[in-house]
This record gives sequence, structure tokens and C-alpha cells, in this order.
Amino acid sequence: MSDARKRMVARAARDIQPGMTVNLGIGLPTQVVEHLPHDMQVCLHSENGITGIGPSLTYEQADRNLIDAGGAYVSPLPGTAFFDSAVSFALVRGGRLDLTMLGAFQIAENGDLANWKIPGKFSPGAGGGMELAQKARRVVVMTTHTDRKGAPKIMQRCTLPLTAKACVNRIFTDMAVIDVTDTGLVLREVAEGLSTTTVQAATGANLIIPDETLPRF
Amino acid sequence: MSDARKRMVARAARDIQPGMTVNLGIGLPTQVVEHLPHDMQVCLHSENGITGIGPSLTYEQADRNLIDAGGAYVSPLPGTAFFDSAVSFALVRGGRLDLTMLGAFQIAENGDLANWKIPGKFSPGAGGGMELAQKARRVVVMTTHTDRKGAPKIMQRCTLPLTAKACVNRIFTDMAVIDVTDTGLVLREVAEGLSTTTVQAATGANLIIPDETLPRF
Amino acid sequence: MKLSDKTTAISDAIDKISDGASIMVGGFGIPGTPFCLIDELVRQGPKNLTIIKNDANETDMGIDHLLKNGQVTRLITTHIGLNARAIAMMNEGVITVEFCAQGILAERIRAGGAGLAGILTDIGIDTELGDGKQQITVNGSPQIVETALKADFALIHADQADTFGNLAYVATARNFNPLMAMAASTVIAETEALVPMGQLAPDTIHTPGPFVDHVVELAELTKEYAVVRR
Amino acid sequence: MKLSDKTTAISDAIDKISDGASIMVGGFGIPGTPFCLIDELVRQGPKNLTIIKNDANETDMGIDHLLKNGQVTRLITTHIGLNARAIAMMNEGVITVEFCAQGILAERIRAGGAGLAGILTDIGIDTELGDGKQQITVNGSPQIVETALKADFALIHADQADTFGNLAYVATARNFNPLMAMAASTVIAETEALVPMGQLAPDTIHTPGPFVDHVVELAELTKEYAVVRR
Repeated sequence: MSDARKRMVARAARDIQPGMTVNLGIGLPTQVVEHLPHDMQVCLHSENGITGIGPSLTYEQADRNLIDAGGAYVSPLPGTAFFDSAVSFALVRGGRLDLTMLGAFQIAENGDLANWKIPGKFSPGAGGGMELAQKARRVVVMTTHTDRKGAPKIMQRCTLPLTAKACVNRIFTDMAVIDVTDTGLVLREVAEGLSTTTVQAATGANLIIPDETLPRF
Repeated sequence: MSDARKRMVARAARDIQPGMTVNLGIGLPTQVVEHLPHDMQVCLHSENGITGIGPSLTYEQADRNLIDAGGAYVSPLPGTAFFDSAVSFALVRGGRLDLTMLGAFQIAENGDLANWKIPGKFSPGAGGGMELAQKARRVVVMTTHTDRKGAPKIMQRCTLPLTAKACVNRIFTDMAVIDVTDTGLVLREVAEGLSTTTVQAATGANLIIPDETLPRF
Repeated sequence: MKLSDKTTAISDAIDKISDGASIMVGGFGIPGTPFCLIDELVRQGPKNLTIIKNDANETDMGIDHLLKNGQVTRLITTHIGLNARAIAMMNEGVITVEFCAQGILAERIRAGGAGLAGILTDIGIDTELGDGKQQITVNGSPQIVETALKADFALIHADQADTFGNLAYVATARNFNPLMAMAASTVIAETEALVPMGQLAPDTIHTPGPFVDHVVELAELTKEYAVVRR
Repeated sequence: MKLSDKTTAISDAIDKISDGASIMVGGFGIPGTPFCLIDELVRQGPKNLTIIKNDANETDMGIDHLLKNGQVTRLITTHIGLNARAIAMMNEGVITVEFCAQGILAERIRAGGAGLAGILTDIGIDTELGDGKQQITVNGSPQIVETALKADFALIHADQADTFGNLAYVATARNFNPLMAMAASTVIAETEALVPMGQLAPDTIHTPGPFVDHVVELAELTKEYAVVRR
């Protein structure tokens, strides 16, 4: 993983506040947990039916019946609870999930998210992603700023099938931290060594760039 | 309780088949349990969240947290399960309740049941009665054949607000056992000492009376 | 990582409830009714409350204290036959009572907790309870739209809780409690025993902690929790 | 009174499943998947099955054996990304796949088990998953009608069961199992341990016995139940 992506993951971890219940999506978001303070008060949820997830386990340590939704073997904490899939998504849709961090194929400037289907190429089903995107109290996305061909993932409108409309609050990329606001995308932080001009050039939608010096990560 | 009502209760108990899951409503139906064979395989359900109810307890023996829906203190059996009110009625509406025995104010010849409200006099709410009446696989009613003034409770049409339409399969009274069929009310059994003419005279709807000698109870 | 501590003094927890609040209250008969939380609600005295509860307890018990104290304007319930005062107040128009079929009240609360807008059921169709409700056709059959119920607060009685708010109920004291514990903006649970974190087996927790906001440990049980001779 | 004995030989239980049956299968990934019941279903070979399952397991595991054996015509699921064969069969039109949002699949199954006609939700609105579904307005907001799912059979994996069919699941092997165990006409549960009546504490039973028709005690677990190195 590039250094910038590692710093993105570490930066994203700082958005998790004590006392939150958080769902970390498969892929980059899962790595956020490694950057949380050891004694932090945070309750991790996984949609296959756990709250209070502890650290991941090696195959030797693993309990065959205890995985997260991404299939990783995890451990319980004192206070872990197990429940069925209906209760698990009741927690998500009912407003008890404070934050979810998700991957993305495309994000539109109004907060639309596409991350589940590329017609003709990738259609495995949405899993729990739609409900996480539509119903978590706060939705942040972690993604490379551009795709493998260098094309922007942040754009005026998504061209792929949507996961949920106007759901994204904040975007973490290897280039920037961007907030989705009522007036548009606001650039909040920039990766070390990049200019705001470079970030704008790699973005398929207009960025509102505040006058003050932006923090680096 | 009159001797005929006692015999009605004992007769009704014989309709419970081994392996059934059964809900016995408040009042006369509750007494059916006293007439079941001691070692009978039957699972009693109560809508406040139990299957596998055991015998009632005295106040000295009672567990303050273990009542049936009528407020009686009951005991567990080996294999009793406790669950919440949503699961309890899922069992009823989902088709897993083989039989319910309910009280009645009025029963119509098409099986309509009224047992929850007497406008202006008695409107405490339906509780779980509507779902039991509408969704148990088999609904039998236990009632005195006439009200305190001698007026028939079995009639062509109910005049009181309905609990559920066309739900009753069988009626046990202190005078008779009557089945609700597609062609009308069929007299199946008659209480000791009564003539079929007497039963018909106390009934507000036409009874189909088979030619053969009817069993007595 | 560790889980947060939600233990709260009973007065602080109930102090969050203001005039006009809607409040779900657990219990079916005596078991599972949070009598101590109700007593504190009577002591603090907020008014114009909407109470959502299976029953109205009995005269001089549980939410009857709220009725007697004039704190309730509306009751959503299934059966109030054991409380003559509730029936009298309903008949006199002092309180508004909305009756639901018991399992439908459970499902409406559960739907609220599950973030659904409602459920579709044929229970109560062609009866007074179905009157005036939206109906739609699903697979050729008429179905009533029963809307989800949410509330500002839920008052819950648990047998055991840990400091994070994981709850376990006992016997028929479970009833509506786990459903209501999902369906309110602020969930206050009283518990007979506050146990150390990790003591509740993760497979046997009935309400996971993230649904619960405040855990109130009961110092002692009032006599209303006891076996009643009738 | 006592409770009946529902223990059944695995071959007799699965023998009830005929061509064209709809079958709910528990599990989310490996945990909670009834691999032994699936193996017996492959051995007996009924065809034209509709499978309702969160996922399609992985290639050469679980329901993939049914796909490989040509027994499945329709799959109702949420995500099949770990089974390349399932994706290929879908793309080639050999099987029909209906995708649901994961929690909505759970709710549709639960609604089936709860005897409801469906639920009302805004999940998937303005997305492909909402296309073509009935919508109604509830309290001013558009809601999708998601119809209840029932099945002819449910195949369930329990950690412990008694002979009456009271079931307890462990850790994340619970997932869809308790929902499916309410939603099928005939419920067949395999169990790792068959325990004496009364050994399961009544407060910790996840699926009450009346929902279950057949209890199959597993003599041993196949290797598919084990930890997988990836």
C-alpha cells in the first residue's frame, strides 16, 4: 500500500470518536482499526451479527464460528453481543449506527455513492452495503482518489448504478479529505506534498477550496 | 360451575391431540388443562412469551416473573422456552399454533366470533384475541350455550363488534358440540339429558342434525 | 478497544423526560414492568405524556400512578381490563386510548426499532381495529398498513445488565422490553443486577448494548415487583 | 404434560424434499451453514430447487455443490461474490438470481415467519433494487412494498438442540438461522450437540421448539465446518 494510502487510513481513524458504534466496510476501512488507540471506547459492529468486535485472530487462534462480515476471524471483547441478521440491520436502519466507513467506485458531488455494481463486469449483489450507506448516521468513504487508469472517482454525477443517493458525508482519499456539503464539495485537508491544484485536477467535480491554509495528512 | 359445564370442559380436552401446540384462552379454556392426561405430549403456548407451560403454582411456590397471559403463576417443564412478544405472535400468525380455545360473547353460523367488546359496557381492548382467532390453525370456542338472560349466543349473525370473521371451527357449550361447516352448523354431540329439540330451541341459528344417534357428553 | 460505561443515576436518567414526551414502557402484567423508573417519573412529574404499553397495569400499580397523577394524555395499548381507572378516564375523555391487536402492537414497535415505515397484515381486517386504516393489495389480498411506532423514550426492566447496556431478561418479564429497547430515541433500562463486563455470555444477551443509552442499577425492588395474591 | 420428540434420521428428513421445492438455507459465510444437510440434499438429488440464502458459499463448498450438481434453478440472495461458479451460471442464464439488500432479505424472511404480508421500507429507493416494486406513500414518504418470503423447507444449523427442537446458535453462526426457522412449512435443523430435555436454559433458547419439525443430530462435522486458511 502506498504511503499516502497508509496516511489516509490513519487520518480516517481520527474521525472515530469515543463512544461511537462503528461499522467498517471490507477493504481499506477494515484497516482503520489498527490505528485506534488500544484503550479507546469504541463499539465495532459487523452486519453478520456482532457488536463489540475485538482484534482479528490468526488461523491458529481462530474460532470457526466467529467471523466478521468480510470473513476475517475476529475475537470477542468483554461486552460483545451476538444477534441475528434482522437485529443486526435493525441496529443499522434504526439509527444506532453512528458511523460507517465504506469503499467506493464513484462518489457524486451531491453525496451519491456507487460501490456495488459495474454492469457487465461485476455484479455480485449489494450485500449489506445499501443499508449501511443509506442509514448510518454518518457515512464516510475511503478510496483512492482516481481509478487504476487515473480517471476521477469523485465526479458530478455517478455513471454506475447507485448504492444510495446523497448519503456520503465525507470522502477520504490518498490525496485529500473532502466534505460533502449543501453547497458542494469542500476540500478540508490535503495529502503531504500535493497542491490544491493537483487535487482539483484529479477530481471530476468542482471543489470549494477555503482561503485558509489547509491541514496536511 | 354446573355439572354440564364441567363435562363440556372435559369433553373439549379430548380434542387436544398429542404433539399439538395449543393456546388456551382466559376463563373456561384454561380449565381444560386439568383434564389432560398427566404424561400427554402437548405444548401449551401463552402469548406473553412461553411455550411448554407446566402446571399452575400456588402463591407460595410462584416465581414473580413467570405468569401466563391471564396472570396465573405457572411453572416450566423440561423444554420450556421464553421469548419476546413479537416472536410469540409470529408463532400464532405464522401458522405454528395448532389449536386455540377461546371464550365467546357471540358466534355466527358462518364462524364469525365476537368476544372482545360490548359497546358502552365493556371495551378493555382485544389483547391477543384477534390474532388467536384469525390465525390459529384450528379455533374452538367454549361458552355457555346461552347468556345469563337465556338468550342464544349462537346466532345467524353477530350483533357485537367482531373479533375475526369466519374463524371458528367448533363450538363447545354446556348443551352441545357443534361444528361450523361450509353448509352450516352441524350438531355433533349433545349433553346428557338434553334432546336435540331443546338444543335447537336454545340456538339462534339453524342446526343441521344428523340422522344417526349423537354421542352424549 | 473497550466499551463505554452508561450507568446513570435514576434521577438523572428520568430528568431527560420533558412535558409532551412519548414513552414506551415494558411489561406484560407485572413481569417486566419498570416500576422504579415509573415511580421516579411520577416524582419528577412531566405532563402530557403519551404512554405506549401493552396494558395499563392494575389500579394503584405501575403506570396507574401516572394516570392518577394526571400526567398522561394518550395511551397506545392492547388491553386495559385490569385497570378500572384507565377505563373510566377513557370513557370520560380524560385520556385518549388507541387500541392495537397485541401482536400488531409488538410488530409496530419492532418496525420502529428496525427502521421500517410499517408492516402489512390482514389482522383486524373487517373489524373495528381495521377501520380507517390505509389498505393495499399484496399478491391479490387486501392488507392493512400498520405504521411503525417510535417514541422519545423507552423505560425497560432488565434482570441483568452490564455497564455498556447489554441486557438480559428473565422468564415472561421479557415480553415487550427487547422490542421497545430498539424503538426509542433514548432508552433507559433499570436492572435488578449490574454485572461486570463480560459476565453476560455474548450468545445469551437479549438486547445488545448499542441500543441502550442509560443503565440504572436498582438498589432494591419495591413491593410492586412481588408475587400478588388475588 | 411433556414435549414431543422430533429427532429424525438425516436421510428421512431430507427425503421430504421434492423436485421444485423452495428451500431456505441458514449461514453467512461458513458459520451457520448446514453443510451436512446440504450434502444429503446433493446425495438425494431433487431438482429445480429455489434456494434462499444470504450468499452462495464459496466454490466447492456448501450450496455450490447443489449448483454444480444442476439442482438449482433460482437463487434469492444478497451477495455471491465468493462463488465464481454462481456468478458464471447467473451470467449464462443457467440460474435466475434475485438480489435483495441483506437486511431486507432478513426482514422479508422474518415477515414470512411472522405471518405478515410484507414490510414497508425506503431501502433501495431510487436504486436498481427498488425498480419495478410496488410503492406506497406512508406519512408523506414513498416506501417500497417488500413482500414476505416463505419456503417449503428451511435447513438450519444449530450448535445445540433438544429433542423437542429448541435450538441455540453460537457466535456468528446465528445470522439468518432463527429467521428461516420461523418461515418454512417444514423446518429441518441439524445440531452439533443433542442435549437432554431441560438442559437448554429457557431464557437462552434462540428458536423455540414449536417452530421446528425435525432435529438431526450430527455424528461428526465435515471439514467444511472448519477454519479456512485464505
